[in-house]
Amino acid sequence: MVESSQNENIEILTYSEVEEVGGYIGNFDVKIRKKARFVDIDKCTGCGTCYQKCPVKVPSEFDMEMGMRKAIYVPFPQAVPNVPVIDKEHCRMFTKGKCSICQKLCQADAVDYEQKDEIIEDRFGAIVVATGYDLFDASVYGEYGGGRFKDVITGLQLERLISPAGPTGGHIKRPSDGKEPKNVVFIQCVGSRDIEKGVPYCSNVCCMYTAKQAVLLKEHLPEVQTNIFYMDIRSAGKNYEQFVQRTMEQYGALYIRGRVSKIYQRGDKLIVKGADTLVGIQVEVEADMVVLATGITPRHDSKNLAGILSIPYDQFGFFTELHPKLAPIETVTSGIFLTGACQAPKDIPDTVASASGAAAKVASLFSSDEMSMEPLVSTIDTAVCSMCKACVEVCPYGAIQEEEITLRDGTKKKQLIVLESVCHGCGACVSTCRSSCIMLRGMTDEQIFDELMAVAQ
Amino acid sequence: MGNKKIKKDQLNTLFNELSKDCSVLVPTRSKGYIGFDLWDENNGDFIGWYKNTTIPLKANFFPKVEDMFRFNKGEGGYEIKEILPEEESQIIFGVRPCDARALKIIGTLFADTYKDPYFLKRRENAILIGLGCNEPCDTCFCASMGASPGESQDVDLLCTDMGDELLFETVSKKGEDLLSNMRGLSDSSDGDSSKAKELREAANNKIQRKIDTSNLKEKMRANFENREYWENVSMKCMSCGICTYVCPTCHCFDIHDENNKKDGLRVRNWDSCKFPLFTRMPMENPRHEKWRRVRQRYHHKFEYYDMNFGVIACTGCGRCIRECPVNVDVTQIITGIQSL
Amino acid sequence: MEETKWEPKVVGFLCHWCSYAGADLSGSARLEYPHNIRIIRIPCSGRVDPMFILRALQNGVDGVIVSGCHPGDCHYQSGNFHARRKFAVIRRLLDYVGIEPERVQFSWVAASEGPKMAQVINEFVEGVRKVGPNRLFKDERRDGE
Amino acid sequence: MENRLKEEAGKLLKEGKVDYIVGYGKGSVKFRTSPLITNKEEELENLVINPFIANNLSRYPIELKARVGIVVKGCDSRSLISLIQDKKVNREDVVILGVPCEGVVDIKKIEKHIGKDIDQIEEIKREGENLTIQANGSNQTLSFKDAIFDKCLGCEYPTPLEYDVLLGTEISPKPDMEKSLMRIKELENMDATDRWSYWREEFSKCIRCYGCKNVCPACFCERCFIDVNIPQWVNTYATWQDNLVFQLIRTLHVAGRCSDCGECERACPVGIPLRSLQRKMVEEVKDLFDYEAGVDKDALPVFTHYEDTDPEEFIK
Repeated sequence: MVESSQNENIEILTYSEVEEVGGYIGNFDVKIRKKARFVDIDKCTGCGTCYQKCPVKVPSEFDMEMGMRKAIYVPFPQAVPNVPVIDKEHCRMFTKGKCSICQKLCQADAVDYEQKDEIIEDRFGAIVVATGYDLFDASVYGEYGGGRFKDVITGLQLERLISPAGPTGGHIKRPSDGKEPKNVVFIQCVGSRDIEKGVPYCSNVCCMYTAKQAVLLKEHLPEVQTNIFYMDIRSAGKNYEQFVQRTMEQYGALYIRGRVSKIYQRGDKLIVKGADTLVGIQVEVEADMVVLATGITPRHDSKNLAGILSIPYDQFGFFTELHPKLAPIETVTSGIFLTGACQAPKDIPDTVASASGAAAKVASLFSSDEMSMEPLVSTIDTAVCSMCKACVEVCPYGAIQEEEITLRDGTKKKQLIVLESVCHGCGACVSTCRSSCIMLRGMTDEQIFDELMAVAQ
Repeated sequence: MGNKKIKKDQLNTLFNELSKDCSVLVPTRSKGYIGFDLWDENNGDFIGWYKNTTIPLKANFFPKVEDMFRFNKGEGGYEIKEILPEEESQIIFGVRPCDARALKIIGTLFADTYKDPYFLKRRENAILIGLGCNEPCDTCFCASMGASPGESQDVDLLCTDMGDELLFETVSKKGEDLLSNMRGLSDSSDGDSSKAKELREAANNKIQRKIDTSNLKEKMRANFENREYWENVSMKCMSCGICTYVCPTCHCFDIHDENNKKDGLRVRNWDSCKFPLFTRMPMENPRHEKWRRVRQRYHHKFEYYDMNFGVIACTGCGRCIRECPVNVDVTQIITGIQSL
Repeated sequence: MEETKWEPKVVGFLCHWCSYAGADLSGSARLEYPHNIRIIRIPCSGRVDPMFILRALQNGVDGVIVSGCHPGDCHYQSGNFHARRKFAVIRRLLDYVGIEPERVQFSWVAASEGPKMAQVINEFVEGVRKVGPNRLFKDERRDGE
Repeated sequence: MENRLKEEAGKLLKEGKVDYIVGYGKGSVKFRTSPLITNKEEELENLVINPFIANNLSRYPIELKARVGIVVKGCDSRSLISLIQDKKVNREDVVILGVPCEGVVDIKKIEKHIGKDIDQIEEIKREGENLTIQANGSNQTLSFKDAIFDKCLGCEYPTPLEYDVLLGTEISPKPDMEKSLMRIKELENMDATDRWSYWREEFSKCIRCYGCKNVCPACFCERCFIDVNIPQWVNTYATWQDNLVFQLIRTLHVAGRCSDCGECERACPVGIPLRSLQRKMVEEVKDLFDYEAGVDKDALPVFTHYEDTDPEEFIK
């Protein structure tokens, strides 16, 4: 991130949202809302005085609400840019109208409570979508406590507990009483591969992060016993299977094949009841802490973004690639590329690979002022078009657009044109056009008609 | 030139007799619209209801689709095989005076410098037996167009409905020959002729709709550029071809090749100046706007045809008024011009 | 005229991405389907204009089959969905004017379904054979002597 | 109703809210009305509303390209809504003067019922549920229901669905589907071969005047497919096959937009029962996609949209 931010060809717009995308490959007109952060990025030196002195404490989103942050804060220590933002909902200046401690203390005079959202409109050649994922909400599982037990945490929460920059400074303490856990149960496939309560797909990354966390736990707390309830271990990556084997053999993780049916509290222990289907018995584990390997879901607003970008998404809300095998990075809208978990659950190597792929695609697109494309595109005979715009509605690519032209006599006329760089040549518009004024070059009505006459003879 | 008459109940026998030598066409409504069709005993009741056909008589001489010739690309170039109408004489009974007159009007065109073999052949082989109108329709205005509902010089024989009997009067030599060959007819008296004359006059007086054609040519020419007027009267026109296709004098056609790689057929179809494509050319369409197309139809009938052939190409049959889905009325348009 | 045994003549409009590839696959798998079909390749079943079907029937073809990708598999995302709506009404309309339903068929065949393609064509041609030559629509006048 | 119309139309012109008024005027033929399109206040005196207002006027706003005050019946309002859906008419550019309509008199039906032709009929008067017809000096009564168009018998929307001014009181629909669809049902029950010969017979009559397409409010194309000659989809050589193909394609083109206004059948000079084709498609579209044309101006047009769950049992 830091490296990217220092590249002169990269401008990072954080705390910003894409609102509208028009145009087409090479010429996307994008409207971006840069939200007001109430701190002037250019003036702020990142000294940190403001958030040290801010009197309002709020549970930290980054720490999965296990730690606290201030109302003026930097989301996480390595954030780029290292400029705080004011949380309007909690800041006293906004809730009560007085305080302004941060403003008074800021030596750079960077705090500005009057700052407004800024709209950036610019033209871009290509768009890479890397909007990531949301975590599956495990509270639907009543058998795991549905959020009632403090010591039933998610994998990401454990990640924060392990982190030296986390709420516990890297000391693994269970949330309820701060004790070091002795016996930890991991439950895999929470949400994933569950048609009833979760999603039918495999979240791809949970098997491996669970194994990794079992290893880290053991390294931090040599006394700990890890028990992992799993459905199947999916370790189909380079060296992944060896890693899982090491977790079992060197780090003593106990893998139990079976589902957990119930977790309940007994004293300060959590009793995890489940099945060991390989042995065929019911097991009961007395745990200090339970870690749920929650699955990956699409971003909650991915469908909205898909609408803005006119790219398709699947039944869950993951964006769909142009072709699952041959064009896994491209989308149906030329010039828009996918990378990372917005497309499907992906781990880091896959994400980096697809990101590199997208970057290469963009670079090759930008390497020339011209681009070659399929000759099979539609054209509209505007002289006979009656502007019913049925073609606009059936075009899956939004390739048909309205434009205004000035006629010889000075009058203005609206007409439809096909953006050749966007058209894929499917011909849906041609058969929809009732007055036959659209022609699909290379597959014209005349050509098909002649073929037909030839075969009908 | 003796006239004859026949009892109406004898008509069937007469038609049966005539059908032996040639085809006899009479009005029928068995198809769902009124048109001429081959006589058979089942459609002999037309005298009771017949006013006029929906599709005019011209269709029998200038059909909506005419095969002109076939062509074939052989070794030594194109081979052409002409297709001419069959040499078969036919008697058309029940021709209204307006339609007979219309046939004569377009006949001058088809027999002008270019003698159209298709039309002329058919015309030559046809004998028209007119049937005068005693009860003209609400939409008729033939009296204003130099004709009369009951009278005609453009048929071969003219019938008048006298109640129980039909009076046959000879008009042409062809008709005279036919009449002399018809059996089952009795001679008519002078009384019959004068009664027929009275009936005709009465019919003539029943015509309500009138237009004034005096100085019309000049008046129309003067208002050729009167865009406001033409835009106004054409506003409701839907640009369909109904008025031209049911008109007994509209005669525009389109020649088209139906080819099939090596061989093909040249055909002639009806066409209509009301269609936007009628005058479309590669670069532009001189009658792109509707009012120009509407204007064309009336100018052609009331001005150009009169200039070229000395007669207005409208006989006042009123079909266009009756069949127009939006009730564009030629009499209103002409009256409007006259009052400008 | 020489008396020859009548063989149905059918036209297939197959989409490039699925059905055409399916027909190709059935060939490379050495599966047999009747030679009665003449295939016209189109980019997508959504490209098929009802005019193609009527014009084929009018010009003496005994049957028309249109085949595209399964719903959801369209290379162009939605072509077959639009086509499906069109085909549903075309079928009902043709039936209403009295054209035997056996003469016009729609199917979904994927690129991997070589055997299905062969089977679909087989069954369709057999169906057309049963209803016999398409005499109804044939335009004798234009054919000449 | 007529006076109210004159008043409202006058107001619209005077206040400059519209450039034209499109309504019905007295026809020049007995028992017919004629479209009255005017921008002059004095001509509004000629506006009429009576049981003979057969024309569907909704096509005119497309051509006029101006702000229009338009008189519509229930069925016409659906055509207008369809045109709004098709973006041919801007809702803001029309002021809709709605006429609740109990049915339009089909003069041909009267001629048939009383066995006299139009020239003999002197007067037709509505009296309650009956019509009193004066012909050749004598009076005859006929039930109003027996005298209206078939499409009116099955009318489900007698009150316009979209209007700015309603010129009367709402009428509750009393559709008699059985009678309205009788001819279609008869055809459906025929043998396929008989159906074919039926249409063959009917389309042999066609003279290609294109009255059907030109009066149709759904046929607004600048150029009809019939005029396309590269390739020549439909031959100008009017064989019955080509006539049928023309009408079948037209039927498919207007399917989902046709609201059974019946203008095509009314215009046809040779009496081809075109409504039996169009209305059949209306029924099919309703059955297949649960869609009715011109009922909701914000609805998505049926043939440019789709559902994942559309019927496909016919696909093998």
